[in-house]
Amino acid sequence: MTRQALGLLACLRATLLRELQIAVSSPGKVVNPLMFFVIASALFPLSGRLDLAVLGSIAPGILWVTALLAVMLSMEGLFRSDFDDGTLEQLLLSPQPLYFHLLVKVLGHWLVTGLPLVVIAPLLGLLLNLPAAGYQPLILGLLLGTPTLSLVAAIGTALTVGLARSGLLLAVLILPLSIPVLVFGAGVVDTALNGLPVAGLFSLLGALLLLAASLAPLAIAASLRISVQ
Amino acid sequence: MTRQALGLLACLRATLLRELQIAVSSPGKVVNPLMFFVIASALFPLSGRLDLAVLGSIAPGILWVTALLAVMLSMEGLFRSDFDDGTLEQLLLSPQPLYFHLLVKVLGHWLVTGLPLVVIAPLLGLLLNLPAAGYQPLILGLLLGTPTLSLVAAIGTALTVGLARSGLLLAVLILPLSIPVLVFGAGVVDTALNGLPVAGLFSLLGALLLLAASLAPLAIAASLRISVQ
Amino acid sequence: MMQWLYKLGSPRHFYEMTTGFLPWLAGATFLLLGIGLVWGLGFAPPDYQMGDNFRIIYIHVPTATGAIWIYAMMAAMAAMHLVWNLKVADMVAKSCGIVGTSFCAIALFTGAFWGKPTWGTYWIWDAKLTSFLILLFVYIGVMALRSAFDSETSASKAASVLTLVGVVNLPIIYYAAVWWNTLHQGPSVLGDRDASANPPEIWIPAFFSGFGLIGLLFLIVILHTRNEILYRERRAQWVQELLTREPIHA
Amino acid sequence: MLAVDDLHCERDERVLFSGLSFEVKSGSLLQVQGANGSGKTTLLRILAGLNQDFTGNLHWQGRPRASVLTEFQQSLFYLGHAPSVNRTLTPLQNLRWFCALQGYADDEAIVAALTAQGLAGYAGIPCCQLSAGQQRRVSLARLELTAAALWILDEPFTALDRLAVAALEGRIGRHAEAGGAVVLTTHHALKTPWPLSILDLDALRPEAL
Amino acid sequence: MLAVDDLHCERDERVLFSGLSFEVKSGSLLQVQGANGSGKTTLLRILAGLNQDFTGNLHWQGRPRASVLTEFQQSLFYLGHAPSVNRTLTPLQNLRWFCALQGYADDEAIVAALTAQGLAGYAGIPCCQLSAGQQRRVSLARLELTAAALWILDEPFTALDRLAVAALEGRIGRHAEAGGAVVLTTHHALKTPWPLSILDLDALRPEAL
Ligand code: HEM
Ligand SMILES: Nc1ncnc2c1ncn2[C@@H]1O[C@H](COP(=O)(O)OP(=O)(O)OP(=O)(O)O)[C@@H](O)[C@H]1O
Ligand SMILES: Nc1ncnc2c1ncn2[C@@H]1O[C@H](COP(=O)(O)OP(=O)(O)OP(=O)(O)O)[C@@H](O)[C@H]1O
Ligand SMILES: [Mg+2]
Ligand SMILES: [Mg+2]
Repeated sequence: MTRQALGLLACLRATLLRELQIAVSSPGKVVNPLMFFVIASALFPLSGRLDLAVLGSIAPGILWVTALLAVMLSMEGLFRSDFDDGTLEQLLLSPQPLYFHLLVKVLGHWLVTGLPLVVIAPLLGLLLNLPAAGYQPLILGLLLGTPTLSLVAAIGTALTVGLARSGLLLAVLILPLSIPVLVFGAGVVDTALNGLPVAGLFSLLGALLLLAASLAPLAIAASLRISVQ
Repeated sequence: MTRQALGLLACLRATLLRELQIAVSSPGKVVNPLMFFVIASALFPLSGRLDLAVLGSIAPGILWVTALLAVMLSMEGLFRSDFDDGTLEQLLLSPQPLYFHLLVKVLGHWLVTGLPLVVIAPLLGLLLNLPAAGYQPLILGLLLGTPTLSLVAAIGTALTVGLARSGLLLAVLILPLSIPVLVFGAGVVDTALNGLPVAGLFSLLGALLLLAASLAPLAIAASLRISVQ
Repeated sequence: MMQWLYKLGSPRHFYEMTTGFLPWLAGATFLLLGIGLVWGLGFAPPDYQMGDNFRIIYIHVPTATGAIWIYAMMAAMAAMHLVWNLKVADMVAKSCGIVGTSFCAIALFTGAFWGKPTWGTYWIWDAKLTSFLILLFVYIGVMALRSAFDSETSASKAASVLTLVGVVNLPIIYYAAVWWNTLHQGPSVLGDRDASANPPEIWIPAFFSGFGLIGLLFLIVILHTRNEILYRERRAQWVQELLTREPIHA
Repeated sequence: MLAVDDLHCERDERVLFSGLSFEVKSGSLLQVQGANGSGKTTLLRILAGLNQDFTGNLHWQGRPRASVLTEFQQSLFYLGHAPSVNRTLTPLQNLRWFCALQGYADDEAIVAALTAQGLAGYAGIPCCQLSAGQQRRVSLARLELTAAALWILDEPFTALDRLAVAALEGRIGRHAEAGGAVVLTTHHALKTPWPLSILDLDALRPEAL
Repeated sequence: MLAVDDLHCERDERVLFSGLSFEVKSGSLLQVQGANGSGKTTLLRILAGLNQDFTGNLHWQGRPRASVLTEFQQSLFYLGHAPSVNRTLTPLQNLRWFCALQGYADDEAIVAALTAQGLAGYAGIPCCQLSAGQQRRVSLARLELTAAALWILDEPFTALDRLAVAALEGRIGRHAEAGGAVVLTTHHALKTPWPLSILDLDALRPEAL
């Protein structure tokens, strides 16, 4: 292959590919959030003798809160190595449209950390005795919600990437911002369990995702510029 | 003051003092775990429409799980700066008994991160509608349990201090090992709420603390030696 | 004793020693497994209570028991690695980790699929199942830690420490059983209490498959350890000679 | 190419430089000098556009840089203290992404550039298994892959052995000769075939006046 | 004092040194030399007891080191690549803890040592507000506060200016003169008034033979 001019889409694909390649070469990045999700949600039934019906009714909350924590903790590493090794500076200095590259970068990260959570969630639902009516809204809700969480968390990561030991600080910054997603996401499952219509809540989740996808990259870019300074 | 030989206790006091001075000069170390504790336990009532009685009955579990997570995340920084700036090597090379210095170091860290959690827990209990009978066992349980959690988490921190991006890995290592403390700690409150005697559970928590305090420093020392290698 | 340990601890000696009896072990294992599984899955009569579902026992029980014992073995190896710095012990421990995790997962899944028809639910938070789940988490923690290090030496030492710390946890988890009342089968089907309910046609194949799986366990551990030895000692003279002598089918 | 006018920068209430004006012309080679902490890195990052924390004017090809930012970035190659090499990826993967950021794909050129840096067999090995010097070479291979006219290099000779240093000195000289421009810092005495101008930050410092 | 016998160390399957035997005698000054990555730091850490990953024997005052570990540690001062200075604490607080690890408290001596390092007014300022060189000086002030006979110093001259380098060279010479022993690495040519022996790791390497 000789020199071949690439369009914007091809450039973005290169960024996505890079993110996936990095994930493949350090499997902990994929496995650890998943394990955290499983272990943390198993902590709740362990911490009290709940009867199964109660457990089932709080299952949506448990799953959503632990998914939120897993996404947040996994995001800690999104820009860290790029920051440490100087790649971030290259990205900021490149003539490419930063907005799209950041969006794609978060997408890539979500594919390897957020999507596996969505896939494994039904299994945890079984463990937590989630009633049958809850699975579909749980999966769809997580599918719409976790990318939003990733985007929001990415802002926090971008702000704290220059600081050592940022784990807890990130949580304190990000958790309050993530509450709407949590409320609607867990609310969808709750509502479905009560046999009420959920379409409205889904469209709210979708709207949040669109909002985050359109605005978060701007905030991320600004935060990165500050952190790299 | 001229040169003055110090006994072991005075040397240990110096280590404790150092830990406290560091905490005083970086207030985030004290405030962040506390904020995480508050925010994370507030996530649960937000994530579903639970009636108050149910909320009260799961409150012990929520408080204990979030306290566990807060302790774990706060421990991430215990040896990090010492590792980075070489102080850890000095500690390992000093002729002082490492066992006691490590114990005191964890104690100092617990005083600034774990103890505040215990102090604020009743307030969160109020928010989560914890019934009146639960407060005393909650506080006493956390008082006995959080130091154990700190000690266990310190082993994980010591093992991962040489690794970048250790937050989630730490969780995966530490959470399974912390489950007994969680089971007994939340069990104490549960049992008290059901009006049963709790003395046995308290002595189990105490036994775990003694076990951890006597064995964990050995594991921490071994882990640090490996990480510094 | 120490002499013997060091001899056994030499990777080369381990490799050569196992080369001899590997075929025997493999043969016995597959014979036992074959008899046990064919008999158990194909010919044993259905259980009077559980029907055909009970056939899962031929996999569930040996893998579950194996996963527990293999942790003990891994811990023993970890201790030997830390105390005497035996490299082979660590390689065996690593293999044990992989096999143990798989056994643990298999036992969990077979148990869960067994639970649905017998208890009406895949999962229940009772002491035995929970402690078994925690065992899986501990296994995974050890493997995650091992894979997080770049340097082989640090990885093996760190994993050994964590393995030993995990041991302290096991009896505690076990005693936690006191706090729940368990739904899970005690030592019943194979125990003599209701042997009357279970004719020899059921438990004899169980013995076959049980020992077969134990054999399989050792077989995998040894094979994996041999692989590990070849990889870690790939620069050593004897491995070079071995590789040039034997044709490799890569 | 790049004109700097009345640049003033302070950090933590210490003035690093003030009233600094100079121009980086096509075909010029500028070495920024100064003691540790005198502000060399800060100046280079201001020039590259990474640091916004200054007052003064920057013009690119006669127009304010802010108004032609994309054009400026297309003509800029910046190499910082860190190698900009991901440790888990291979040199080939790293450089492929770099090329994509430049808007093209050309594996042959990448392999050629790696070979020129003495990394012929290393294209497929994860960078964490390379020594520090080899990682720097992966980073320097990008000099062959960029069409940028202005190079800003912060201590590019770090971790290189003697042969590699000479090769890089030659490369920098050729770039200036071909009409490019190079701004760099280094603590060692540069030997290039091309005339070198020097900007000494210590001499410019207010206290020193 | 410290006798090294048949030391062998490999890292990542690369032999760094093998069959290395020497003795650090009282009153001797030993400089370990070698290219980047040749294993200087590794050797020093083995000598100090931080790195256990070797084969060979170490004797302290004629007895196996493992059997007299506490005694050995009482006589050892180790200075690594990092300054061992906590950034949020003040120099005084840092050094107080160091003294406590040695088993004594003596604020006057600490202030005197800081003054000798040219840090007279800085005892109460958090170390993160000190420059890199000043942080190294805080670290070096410990040389005045330890009674250790054996000093192991890994690149102690890093980030020091010319005056401080000369002062440290003098201090090292005086320590050896007073019957102590110093093992150190540095990339610059040492000028001490005391005879210096040199251990060149590059020359010892198997490939080089
Ligand atoms: C996910 C669910 C399950 C898990 C995690 C699980 C786990 C285990 C474990 C760890 C053992 C070994 C016990 C020991 O050696 O002390 C075991 C044995 C056994 N399990 Fe399960 N099990 C599950 C479901 C079931 C179900 C549904 C049944 C059938 C009703 C069952 C029947 C047995 C029997 C009969 C034994 C042998 C008991 C003995 O001889 O000790 N298990 N299981
Ligand atoms: N992140 C930062 N925040 C605040 N001040 C900083 C930061 N980085 C550097 N400084 C200060 O700015 C000054 C200039 O630093 P700079 O890195 O530009 O120096 P330099 O000339 O590149 O030094 P060196 O030769 O060590 O690379 C220093 O005195 C330092 O104290
Ligand atoms: N943490 C580590 N794990 C594995 N190998 C390492 C590690 N640190 C260093 N090495 C390897 O050990 C070798 C010796 O490293 P060492 O730090 O002792 O070199 P050095 O002589 O001190 O170099 P320098 O002059 O750069 O300080 C290097 O080739 C390096 O690849
Ligand atoms: Mg600089
Ligand atoms: Mg070194």
